[in-house]
Amino acid sequence: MKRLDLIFSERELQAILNTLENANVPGYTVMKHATGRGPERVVTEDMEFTGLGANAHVIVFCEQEIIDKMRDEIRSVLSYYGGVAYISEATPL
Amino acid sequence: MKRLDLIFSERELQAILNTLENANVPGYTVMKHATGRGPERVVTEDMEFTGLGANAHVIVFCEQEIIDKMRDEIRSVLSYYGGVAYISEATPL
Amino acid sequence: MKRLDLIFSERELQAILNTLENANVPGYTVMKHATGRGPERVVTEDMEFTGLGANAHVIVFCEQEIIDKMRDEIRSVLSYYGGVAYISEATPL
Amino acid sequence: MDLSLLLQNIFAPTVLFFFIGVIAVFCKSDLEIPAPLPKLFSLYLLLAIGFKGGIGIQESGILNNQVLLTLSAAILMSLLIPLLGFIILRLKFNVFNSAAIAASYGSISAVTFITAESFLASQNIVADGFMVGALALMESPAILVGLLLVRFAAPKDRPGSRKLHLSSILHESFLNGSVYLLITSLIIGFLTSLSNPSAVEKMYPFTHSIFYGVECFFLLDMGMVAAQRLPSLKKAGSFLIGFAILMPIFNSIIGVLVARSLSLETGNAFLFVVLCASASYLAVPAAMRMTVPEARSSYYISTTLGLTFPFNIVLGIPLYMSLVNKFIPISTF
Amino acid sequence: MDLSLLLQNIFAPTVLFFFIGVIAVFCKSDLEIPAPLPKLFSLYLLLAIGFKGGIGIQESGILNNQVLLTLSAAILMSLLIPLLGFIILRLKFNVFNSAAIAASYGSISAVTFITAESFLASQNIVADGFMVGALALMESPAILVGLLLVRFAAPKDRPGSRKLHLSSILHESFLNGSVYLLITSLIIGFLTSLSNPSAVEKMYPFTHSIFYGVECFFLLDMGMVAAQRLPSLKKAGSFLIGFAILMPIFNSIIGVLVARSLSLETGNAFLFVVLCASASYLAVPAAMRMTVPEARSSYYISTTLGLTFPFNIVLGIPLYMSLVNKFIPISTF
Amino acid sequence: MDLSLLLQNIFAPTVLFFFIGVIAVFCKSDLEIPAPLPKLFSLYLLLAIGFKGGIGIQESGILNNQVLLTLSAAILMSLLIPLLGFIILRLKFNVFNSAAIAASYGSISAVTFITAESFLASQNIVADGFMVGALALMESPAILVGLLLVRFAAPKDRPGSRKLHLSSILHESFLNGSVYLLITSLIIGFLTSLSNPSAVEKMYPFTHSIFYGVECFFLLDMGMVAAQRLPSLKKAGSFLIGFAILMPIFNSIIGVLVARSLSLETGNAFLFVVLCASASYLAVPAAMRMTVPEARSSYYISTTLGLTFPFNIVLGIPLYMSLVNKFIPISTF
Ligand SMILES: Nc1ncnc2c1ncn2[C@@H]1O[C@H](COP(=O)(O)O)[C@@H](O)[C@H]1O
Ligand SMILES: Nc1ncnc2c1ncn2[C@@H]1O[C@H](COP(=O)(O)O)[C@@H](O)[C@H]1O
Ligand SMILES: Nc1ncnc2c1ncn2[C@@H]1O[C@H](COP(=O)(O)O)[C@@H](O)[C@H]1O
Ligand code: NA
Ligand code: NA
Ligand code: NA
Repeated sequence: MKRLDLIFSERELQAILNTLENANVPGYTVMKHATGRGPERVVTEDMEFTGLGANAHVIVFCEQEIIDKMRDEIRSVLSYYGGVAYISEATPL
Repeated sequence: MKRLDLIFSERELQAILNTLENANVPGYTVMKHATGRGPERVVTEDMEFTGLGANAHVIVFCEQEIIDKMRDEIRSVLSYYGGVAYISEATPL
Repeated sequence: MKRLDLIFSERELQAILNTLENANVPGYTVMKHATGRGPERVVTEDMEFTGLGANAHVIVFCEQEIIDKMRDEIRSVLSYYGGVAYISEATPL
Repeated sequence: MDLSLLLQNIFAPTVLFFFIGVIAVFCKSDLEIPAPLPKLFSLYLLLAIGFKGGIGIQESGILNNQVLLTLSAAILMSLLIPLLGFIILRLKFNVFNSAAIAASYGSISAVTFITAESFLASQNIVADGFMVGALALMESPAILVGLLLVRFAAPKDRPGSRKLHLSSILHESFLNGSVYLLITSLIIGFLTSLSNPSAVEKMYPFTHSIFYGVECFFLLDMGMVAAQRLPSLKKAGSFLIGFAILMPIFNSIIGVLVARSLSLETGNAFLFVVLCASASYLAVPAAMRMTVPEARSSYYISTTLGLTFPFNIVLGIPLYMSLVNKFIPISTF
Repeated sequence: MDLSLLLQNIFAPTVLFFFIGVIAVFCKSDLEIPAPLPKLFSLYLLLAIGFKGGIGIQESGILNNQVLLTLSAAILMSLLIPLLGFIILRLKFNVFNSAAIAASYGSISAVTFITAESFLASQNIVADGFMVGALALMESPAILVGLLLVRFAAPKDRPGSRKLHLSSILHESFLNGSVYLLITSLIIGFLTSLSNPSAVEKMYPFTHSIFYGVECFFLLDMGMVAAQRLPSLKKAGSFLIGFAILMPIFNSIIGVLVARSLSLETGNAFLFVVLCASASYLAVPAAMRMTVPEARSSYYISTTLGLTFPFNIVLGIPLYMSLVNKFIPISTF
Repeated sequence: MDLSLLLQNIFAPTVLFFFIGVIAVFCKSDLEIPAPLPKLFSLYLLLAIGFKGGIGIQESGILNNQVLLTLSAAILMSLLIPLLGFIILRLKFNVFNSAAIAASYGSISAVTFITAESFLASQNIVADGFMVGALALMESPAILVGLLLVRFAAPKDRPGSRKLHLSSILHESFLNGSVYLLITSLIIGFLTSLSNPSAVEKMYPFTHSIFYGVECFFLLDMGMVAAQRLPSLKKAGSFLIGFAILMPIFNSIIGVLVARSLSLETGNAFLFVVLCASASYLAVPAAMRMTVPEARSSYYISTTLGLTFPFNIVLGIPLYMSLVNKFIPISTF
């Protein structure tokens, strides 16, 4: 089993969730209000009330095949406003 | 060292924390207000003010033996309202 | 690629971020309002309005070398109020 | 239904703010009221309704016959409606879902009630303070019935861990956060009004003056929530969609008949009908999710929040007023 | 600038609270208003400004010549200013950054407007309710211009996925959360004032009475935000820092001339000038971040929030008042 | 203690809301006020107390002898009490814990103060506006003393990284978020009242009218927090539990004697005593956690929040009133 961590602008949450649904992930978890810095941009707390939105952190536990299916689409979404995606190993309890 | 990720209904937080305490985990971290979707249920933001509660994400860094001790109890709690539990490798800094 | 998870008192967030910046991490993500328990202390929700502050959870995806550079400084910051730091493997999507 | 009533209702700020919430979602505006701000409004409204209600009850002098009869009828309705609903829902759903949905319709929605109160005020019709008592008393019994239905009608093979003990049934019915806050605030309002009128005055700006504005703000949020709930309603199927509209109307008719037989005055009768017709999206869903995890929360929350609530706010209130006008003889003072 | 005006402005609670926010950051106090509380204030202010504005427009009777002229001039300014700004900014920045920053200065800041209104009230100068209409009308056109500039001036090799369709340009211009809430609240205020004056009264304590206090609270937060933004301004360079101060002054001068040529009265003229001089940190940045990801958000948000906003609040308002006093003949009633 | 005073205190809405918060936790109701909403109330209360206090000070004309004496006595008490507390606590605890707990009892609790003010108002006893000045002045010195105690009494082997520089001691004492907000709001209130009375009026609905209601809401939350803190108190042991009750009583007795020797009038004397008896759960704990990580935060926060605060709110206030009635001669005007 794999664990996929996606961190990106909250604005793209719907697009990412659609991608996940289309790939038939068994589930996902969303944590909003994350801030951070990437190679180019800084995302700070005041961006939330100014309407620019903070980041969302999405965790997906799923099989490698599902990740392979989504790879291109996720990458293309993340290429728009930025964001990162990392895979690690995970074993169900 | 292992990392245990537990994601489940906030309503069960106390039960899960009790389980962790009983197994003598060295510590844990709780993040509330997570939303998500599992195989059956969707958990959305409006469930918080309607009193249904969102999800909690609990992270525990501990030894494999402790996880083994807790496995059955955690599974039984998670079987009630649902939720997921995954283990991965982690090395202290 | 590595994933570094740092969990510590919100009060030290600036010090930790400075350390990360000095080590030239490619980016980081911050999630505030985490609570938890460590070997000695409990951090609960009411500590936020009493001004004691909750925990912050910082995730950094970066190379091992960068982690090696930061190790001592992070450890020294975490030794003040406590906190944990763990490394795991991660592959970019 | 009387068209002028409909228009008067629709042009109230409360309903207009509800609309702009709905429209914001339909137009994909990025307007957002992030959690936990809606919780703030919802807690405030419960506290203020309760406090105001407690004062109202104290002022109307509790123990006369009419009051006791009305309150008893209210409790009775909240026991009866879930039973009727359960029978209807069992045609299509399993015991768990049927009980959870039926309980929601037996209980009440405080925001529907206060929107109805504002409507009443705009019509210059008075109602008695003790009607908030009816509101408070109708929240819990439906939960009780729902959980008892699960307890006795659930399949024998329900795992032991999910056995509903009477104690946990009572706990969920009366100690649910929103039930608890409403009832205790009501008691505090009552006690304060009794023993400390100057404190009532000091609370006034908070509990009374800014109430209507906060209500509007909250309805803006409710509009967004309701609209976001709609897609998941489609999945629920046409039976449930029909139920979400017809059940309130059905309940309102029973309500009118009961109100008539109790010879309630126009204002009280109208609020009584609204209580019967409204469905819970706070206390009951929360209790059901705790104790009946087998029920799909999207069923009971999407119907009440996505359909019944908007229906009542927009069309139901003027409709029930028309019903009351038709069936309740105008009271002569 | 008139020193007494400056002092009177600085000793208003709004500005004082802004200062203590700034000082808190400079002194490294751990004072914090955690998310999403600032959002609550910001939503409240938009809703209340809109609602009050709608009442104001209704009360001033919409369709007279002066009103139409003023509103048209407002729209024109919000189309013109971004074009001028764009030309200036292109000296130093690429198309994306120039368009995004220019659009911010074409649009308006509602909080600057209400601080100006309070200042006006403290001077016992009246202004007309329809000026909130000007505020609402000036938010979107600048976004439109900014996005059209990107569409037509952007390098040919912009990837197709970032092509700006007219529909999404319009969507961002008019359905942006803060634009939407302001305009719809204005419409609700208008309709309510027209059809339901008693509801206006019921809203009054929420939308009017506590408004000034909430404004102060919000300015405390804005002070902290502005001060936190300052360091990133240094990175933006001296050209942008100069622009953030000189552009509002430049715009205010055009504004005064337009106001004079329209023979606006003192109060309206002053608010008109403030609108021209103020820059958006809500609607425009949000829209730009959605549609022009190539622009550096730290450029357009740090200038407006970290420099132009404080400048306007503290020095701009008395400066623009002096300008108006000098160039606008005192109206004789 | 006078039983009628106790009853009058307990039947105030503030105290009743505190109780229902406590009961909610004991009954395991799922009532919850999620973070960061309590922070909103706490920021609001500090801002409003400060602002009102500033007006009060301005109105009572600052520089007369009685005022200066009272304020000096207040500062003295907040220097003296932590020293006494430290000596007692050292019987059982190490330097770090003793200093942190002692500092908390030397400082004050603003919410205890305003509950006492409401109680006073319900007794129709007046107090002077400058007493809020005493409140503000008593917050910081105790922090100072606590940190100096750590600096000089801490074991020699404390790691260098934890050396307390005077600058950081002062920083924590005066720039702590809640100290800072209270003091700066007080200054703003003072300046506004002096230079801009119409602005005071515009603030009034926010800072004065809705204050009591927000206070009740906050006390509901405090009730829950206090009750949640109780279990961890058990771990702290009976010495600390005794200290949390007896220290305030002890301090109140010193307070009464000082008030008597200063010939304070009833109202002022009572508030002075309450300040002496109350313990900080905002400023001091936050400062101690920053600078003395060796101290167990659960010790100093659980005692003040879980025991001393409820004790003062419920029993302390009427008790201190009885003391004042007994020892302070009734003032003849
Ligand atoms: N190396 C990284 N480690 C952790 N989070 C990151 C990293 N790079 C970017 N992020 C997160 O992804 C968001 C978007 O990054 P960017 O693509 O640079 O705009 C940032 O705001 C961070 O929250
Ligand atoms: N495959 C998954 N990956 C990440 N989170 C999940 C997954 N499945 C379930 N969850 C989380 O666990 C919660 C409970 O899931 P469920 O057991 O389906 O009700 C969901 O709301 C998600 O937040
Ligand atoms: N073993 C652990 N697993 C997960 N989180 C931990 C662990 N130990 C400590 N923490 C987190 O780190 C914070 C600080 O811990 P401490 O150093 O004990 O004060 C705690 O409040 C937890 O949020
Ligand atoms: Na009902
Ligand atoms: Na402008
Ligand atoms: Na004290």
